[in-house]
Amino acid sequence: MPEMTFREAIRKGLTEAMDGDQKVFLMGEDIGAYGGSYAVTAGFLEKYGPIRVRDTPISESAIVGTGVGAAMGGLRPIVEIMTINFSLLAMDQIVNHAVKVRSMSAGAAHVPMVMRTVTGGGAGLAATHSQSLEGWYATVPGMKVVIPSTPADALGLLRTALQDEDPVLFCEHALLYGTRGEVPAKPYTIPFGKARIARQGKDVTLVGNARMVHVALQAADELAQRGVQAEVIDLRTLRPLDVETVATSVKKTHRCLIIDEAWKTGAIGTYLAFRVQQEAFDTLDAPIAHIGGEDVPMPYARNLEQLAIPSVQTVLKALKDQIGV
Amino acid sequence: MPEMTFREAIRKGLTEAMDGDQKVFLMGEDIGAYGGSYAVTAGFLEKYGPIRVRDTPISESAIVGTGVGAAMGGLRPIVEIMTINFSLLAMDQIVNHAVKVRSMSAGAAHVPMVMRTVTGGGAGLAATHSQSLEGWYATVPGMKVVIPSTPADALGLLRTALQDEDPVLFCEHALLYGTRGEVPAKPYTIPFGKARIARQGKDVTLVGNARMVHVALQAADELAQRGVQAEVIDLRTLRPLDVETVATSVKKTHRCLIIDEAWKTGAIGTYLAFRVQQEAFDTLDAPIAHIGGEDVPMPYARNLEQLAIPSVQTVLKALKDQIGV
Amino acid sequence: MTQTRAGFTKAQLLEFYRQMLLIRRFEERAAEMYTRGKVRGFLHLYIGEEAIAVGTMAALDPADYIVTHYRDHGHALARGIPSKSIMAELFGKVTGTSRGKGGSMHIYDVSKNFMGGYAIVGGQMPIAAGLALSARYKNENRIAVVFFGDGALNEGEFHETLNLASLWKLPVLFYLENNLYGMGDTIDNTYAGGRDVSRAATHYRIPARQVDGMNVQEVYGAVRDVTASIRKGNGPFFLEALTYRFRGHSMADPANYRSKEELASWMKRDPVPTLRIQLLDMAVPKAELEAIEQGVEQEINEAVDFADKSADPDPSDLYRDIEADSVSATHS
Amino acid sequence: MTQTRAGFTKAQLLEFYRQMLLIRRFEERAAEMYTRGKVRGFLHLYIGEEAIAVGTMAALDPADYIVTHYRDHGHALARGIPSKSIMAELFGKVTGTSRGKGGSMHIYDVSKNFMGGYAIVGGQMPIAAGLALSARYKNENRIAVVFFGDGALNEGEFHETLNLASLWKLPVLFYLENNLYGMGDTIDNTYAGGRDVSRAATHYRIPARQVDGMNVQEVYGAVRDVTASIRKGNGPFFLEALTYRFRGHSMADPANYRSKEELASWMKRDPVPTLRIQLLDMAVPKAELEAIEQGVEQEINEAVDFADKSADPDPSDLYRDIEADSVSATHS
Ligand SMILES: Cc1ncc(C[n+]2csc(CCOP(=O)(O)OP(=O)(O)O)c2C)c(N)n1
Ligand SMILES: Cc1ncc(C[n+]2csc(CCOP(=O)(O)OP(=O)(O)O)c2C)c(N)n1
Ligand SMILES: [Mg+2]
Ligand SMILES: [Mg+2]
Repeated sequence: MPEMTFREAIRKGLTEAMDGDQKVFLMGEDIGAYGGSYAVTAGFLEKYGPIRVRDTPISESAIVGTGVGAAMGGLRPIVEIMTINFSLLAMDQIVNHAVKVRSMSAGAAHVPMVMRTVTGGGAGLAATHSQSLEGWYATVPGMKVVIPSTPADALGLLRTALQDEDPVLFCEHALLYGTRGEVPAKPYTIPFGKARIARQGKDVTLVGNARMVHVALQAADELAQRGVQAEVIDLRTLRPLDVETVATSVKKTHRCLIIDEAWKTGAIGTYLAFRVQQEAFDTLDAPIAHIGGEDVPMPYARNLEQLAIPSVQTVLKALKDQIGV
Repeated sequence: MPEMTFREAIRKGLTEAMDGDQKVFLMGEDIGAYGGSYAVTAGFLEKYGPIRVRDTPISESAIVGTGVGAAMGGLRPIVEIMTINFSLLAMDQIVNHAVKVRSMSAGAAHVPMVMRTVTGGGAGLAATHSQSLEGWYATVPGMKVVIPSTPADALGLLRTALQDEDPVLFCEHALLYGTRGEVPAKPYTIPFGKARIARQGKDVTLVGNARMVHVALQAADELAQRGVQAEVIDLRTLRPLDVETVATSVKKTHRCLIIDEAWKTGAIGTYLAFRVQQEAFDTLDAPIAHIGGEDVPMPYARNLEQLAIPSVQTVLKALKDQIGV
Repeated sequence: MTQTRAGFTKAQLLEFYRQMLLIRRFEERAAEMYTRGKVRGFLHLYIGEEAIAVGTMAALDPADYIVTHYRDHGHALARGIPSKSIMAELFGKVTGTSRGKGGSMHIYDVSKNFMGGYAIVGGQMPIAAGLALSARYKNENRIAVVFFGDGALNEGEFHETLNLASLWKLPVLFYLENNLYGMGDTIDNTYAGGRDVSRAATHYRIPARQVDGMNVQEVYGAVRDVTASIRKGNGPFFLEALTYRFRGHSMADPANYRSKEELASWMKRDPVPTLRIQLLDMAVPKAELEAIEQGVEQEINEAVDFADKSADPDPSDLYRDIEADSVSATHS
Repeated sequence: MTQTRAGFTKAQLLEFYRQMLLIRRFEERAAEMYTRGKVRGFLHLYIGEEAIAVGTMAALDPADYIVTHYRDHGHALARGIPSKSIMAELFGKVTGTSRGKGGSMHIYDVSKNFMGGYAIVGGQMPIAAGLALSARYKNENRIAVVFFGDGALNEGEFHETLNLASLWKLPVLFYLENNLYGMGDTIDNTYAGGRDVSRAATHYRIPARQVDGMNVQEVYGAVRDVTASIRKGNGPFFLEALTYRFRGHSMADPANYRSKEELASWMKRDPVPTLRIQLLDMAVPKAELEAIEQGVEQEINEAVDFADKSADPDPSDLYRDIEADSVSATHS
C-alpha cells in the first residue's frame, strides 16, 4: 500500500472529485493563488482554472450561503472555511439554511455541499484560532460531521462526503496534515457512522477523534508496557455517532475513557459517555470517564497551551484517578 | 407577595437597573418605538429616551460587538438579540470576542454585558425560529448562561446578571412571558450556579430548565396521583451548572430523568447526566435517563411541533420505559 | 402616473388585476383564519405591495429562480403556485407546499423554480447568488431573482453577497422591496445612506434603478429592462421598488409607530383599485371585472375549503425529509 | 512628494524616524526569533507600513482608544508600549503585555487605551464603535480609532459597523490600511468597487479621505485633520492609507502571488530610509541619526534579552483571567 500524508490524501480525494464530476467545484478564501492556507489546494487553480477553483473575498457567510444556493441549483460545491473558528461567521448559513432547506421544502430541494475546514489547537494560535467547535455542529439535525485521524480515513471519508446528498462538515485537524500513513491503492470508501477500532484490547476502551486518537494510541503503548491492553476507538464521524461500536467494546472491557480536544464541559464525548452508559450500564466496573480540553480560552504560551490540550500524561492520569487502571 | 408575569418581572429588573445606574443602557432591534418584539420594553423609549434605549439596525453582529466595546469602555450594556436563532449571526462576537477579551488582555479589559434573548419553540414559528441553542453557549469558557422558569427567578437572576463583570447570556422562553407567579417584595438576588428544588420528592429526580420545569412539575402531579413522589429541579443557569444539587437529589432518589427542550443529541442535559452519573454511580438503580427535543428541524404543523417538544406524555413514557417508574 | 403603460394588452392587464386581487383576497382570508386559530406562528401580509410581485413575475421566465423572504405569499401566488397549496401550508396540512412543515414564511415550489421563502433577514441573499452561479456554471439561460426588504440592507450578508455577485458577474437581480419600515423602525433610522439606497449597490459597480412599486405596469417594464441587461451577461442588477405595507409587520403588530396620514397617503395609491379604475377607463365592461372578482372569490373559498378539509401530516412525517435517507442519529 | 511637510520640528521628525526604525528592527528580530522557534503561531509583520502607525499615533491624544487587527506590533510600539513587554508577549512569557496569553496577534495595553489586537478579520470593527459610544455616552473628549486591512472590507461586519456608527454619529475613525492584498488575493479580486474604496464609506454618509501611507508627515497631517472633524461631533470618518507590506502575509508565506517588480517599486518608497535621507537633507548631522540607530539597536537587544530571560507563565495561570472571580465551571 502506498504511503502518503494526510494532506496528500485530502488532495487525492479532491482531485478525484474534480476529475470525476464537472459539477464539483471549489470555493474559499485563498484556495487558489495562495494555494490554500494549509497548502492543500496548491496547484489546483493552475490545473482546473478559475471557474472551478474560486478564490473568494473574506466573506464566510456569503461563501457558505453561495454554496447552499449552488448546491440547490444542482452543483456539488466543496466550500472551504479556512478554519472552524471562522465558521462562527457562517453559522447562520450552516445551521439555519444548509441543513434546513430539505426539511423546509419537504424534500423538493436539498444541499449536497461539503464544507471543508480546519480544526484543533496546538500551534500557538491562541484563543480565537485554536478551537474545536465541531461538537456543536454534531448536535444539528440534518448535519453530518466528519473528523478523520489518518490519511486512509481522510480519503475514504472524503469520498463518502462527496457522494452525500446533504451538507457535510469535514474537519481536518491542523496538526495532522503532515502525518503519514498507508492508503489502500484500490478504490474504497468509508461509511459515515462506523467507528474504527484503531487498536484491539480487552482491559479498557479509549475513545477519541482526530488528533486525540493518536494521543490515545500512544497512551495505549504505555499501558501495554504495564501489561494493560487498551482498545482504542476512532470515532471518525461525530454525526452520525457510532454509539454501538463503543458500547460493544465497553461491554467487553468494562471500563472506558473518552477523550475530546474540545472544551470538556459539554463536549460531544460526554454525550457519548451518557449514551454508552445507558447501553452498557450493567457491565461497567466504574463510571465512564471523560477528559477534554481545559475550560479556558486557549492561551498562547506553549507551556500553558500544552496543559490545555489532553496529552498522553493527562490520559494516563485520568485512567489512574478515575478508572483505577 | 405580589404576583406578576414573567414579562413584568423582566421589566422590573430592567427598570431597576436603568433607574439605579446611568451606565446601564439598552440596545437592540425594535426595543424602542416598537416596544420590543415580545413587548418587554414597551414604554422604555418614552421613559428613558433614545440615548439609553437604542433602536438598532438589523445587524446582530454589530449590535453585540458594539456592546462589547461599550462594556470595555466602562458602560453596562444590556443588548437584546431578538431571538436566540439570530444569535448565530452574532456568534463570532459572542464566542470570539465578548468572552475572550478578559483572557486575551490578561484581565486588563473585561466585558460586563448582559445579552437578553428569547429561546424555545412551540409557537408555530418553524425550523429557523424555534431553536433552543443555549446549550452551545454553555460550553464556552468565560460565558454565563441563565435560563429562568418563573417570574421570581427571572427577576432574581436578572439582578445578578446585571451585577456580573462578564458576559451573561440571559435566555427568556417565548412561551413563559405570560405566565404568572409570586415575586418577593423585598430585595433579593439569586446566585448563578444554584439550582432550585421546585418540588420535593423521594422517588425520582426530574431535572429541567425554562419551560421544561413546568412540564416536569405537571408530570410530577400525575406521578403523585400514582403515589410516586418526584423531586423536580430547576437548573436556573446552564453555566455554571449545578451538578451538586442534582447529584445530591439522585443519591436520595436513585433515579433521574433530565429534560431538555434542545435537540436531544448532545443536549447540555446529557452532559449533566454524564456528570451526575459519575458522582452518584453507586447509588443509581437505573442509568440516568434523558429526553430532549426530537432531532428534527422544527416543523410548522401543530401536531408535528407538539411531537417534537417534550411534553408531560413523553416525560411519563420515558420514566416508564427507561426507569420503570 | 396612473397612465397605462404602452404595450400592454387588455388581457395582460386583466390578468394583472386578477393576480393582484387574488393576493389581496388570499391574505385577507389568511388573516381571518389566523384570528380563528387556523393559521399560527408569524403571518406577514403583503397587502399593499401586490403590484411588485405581479408585475415582476409576469416579466420573468419560468426558468428563472425565485428566492424570497418570509413575506412571500404574493410572490408565490404571482408565480402561479396554486392558492390551495399555499393556504394548506398556512393551515399546516400535509397537502401544503411543504407538507405543512414550512408554514407561511417558507413557501417552496421547486417545480416552478420557486426556491423558497426565508425567515432570517438577509439569509436568502447568498442562496440566490449560488443559484445564479449554478446557472452560469452550467451555461443555463436563466437568472436568479431575490427579494428582500429595506431591513436586509443592515445585515452584513447583504453586502457580502452584492460584493461577491459583482466580482463574479453573477446573473442575479437584487430586488429591494422598500416599504420604508423594518418592523417598527423606519429606514431613516436604520440605513445611514439616506433615501438614495441605490448607492449601497452602485459602490460595488452594480447598476441600480428605482421603480414605483405601486404601479404594476411600471414594475413590469423595469423588470423587463433590467433582466435583459442581466441576461446579456452584464452581471447583477439592483432594483428598488418603492412601496408600503398597509398592515402591520405581522398579525401581532398594530403599527402604532407610523402616522395615520402616512398610511392614508399610501393607501390612496392602492394598486388594486387603481388598476380597476384604469381598466374601467379603458372601457372594459364592469361585468368582465366582476367575473374576475367572482372567480377570485371562488378560488379563495376553494383554497380555504381545501386547506380545512386536508389532513394533518402523519406523525411519522416528523422524521421525513431531514436527510436523503431520512435516517437521523437520534438517541432513543 | 518627499518634501518635508511644513510645521514639523526637527525633534518631531527625529522621533518619527526613531519610532519607524524601532518597529522595523523589532520585527526583523521577531522574525529571526520566529525561525529560531522562540516565537510561534502566526507572526504578521508590518514592515513597509511603519509610517502609518507612527504618523497616526503622534497625531492622536493619549486618551483616544486604539483598536487594531493582528498586524499590530507597529501600532503598539508607536503607541509607546514598551518593546520588551511586546517581545516578551511574542515569546509567551509572563512579563508580556498579556502575560503570554495573547501572543503576537493580541497585544493590549489598557493603561495606554490600546484596547487590543484582534485576529478575526473585521471582528474589531464594532468593538471600536462601542468604545466610541461609551466615550460619547459619558461625554468624554476622546475618539476611537480602528485599524483594519483591505480584506476587512469584504466582511459584513465592516458594513454593519459603518452603518451603525454613521447613524449614531459615533466618534470613530475607521482606518483602512490598504496594502492591496489580503493574504494572497489582491483587492481587485476581493472588492468589487474598484480602487476607489472610499465609496464603501461615503454611501453611509461617512466622509472619506485617502493618504499616502508611505509618508509619515502626510499621515500625521491627515490624521490631525480628520480627527479634528470627529472631535467636533461630526460623526465617524474613513481614512484610507495606501501602503504595501514588504514581507509575506505571515512568516509562512513566500508571497509568490505578486511580482518582484511590484514589490521593488514599493520598496523604493520605503518610509524608513526615505525619512533618513530627508533628515540628512535638512542637515541633521549623521551622528545624530546614528545615535538614534544605536539606541534602537540597544533597545531591541534589551527587549530580546528581557523576553528570553523572563519566566514562562505559571501553570496555574491557565485558569487566570477567564472570569472576574477566576472560577470556572469545569468537570474534573
Ligand atoms: C437575522 C434576523 N434578525 C431579525 C429578525 C426579525 N425580523 C423579522 S422581519 C424583520 C424586519 C425586516 O424588515 P424588512 O427587511 O424591511 O422587510 P419587511 O418586513 O418590511 O418586508 C425583523 C427585524 C429576523 N427574522 N432575522
Ligand atoms: C473571519 C476571518 N476569516 C479569515 C481569516 C484568515 N485571515 C487572516 S488575515 C487574512 C487577510 C486579511 O487581509 P487584510 O484585511 O487586507 O489585512 P492585511 O493582512 O493585509 O494587513 C485572512 C483571510 C481570519 N483571521 N478571520
Ligand atoms: Mg421593510
Ligand atoms: Mg491587506
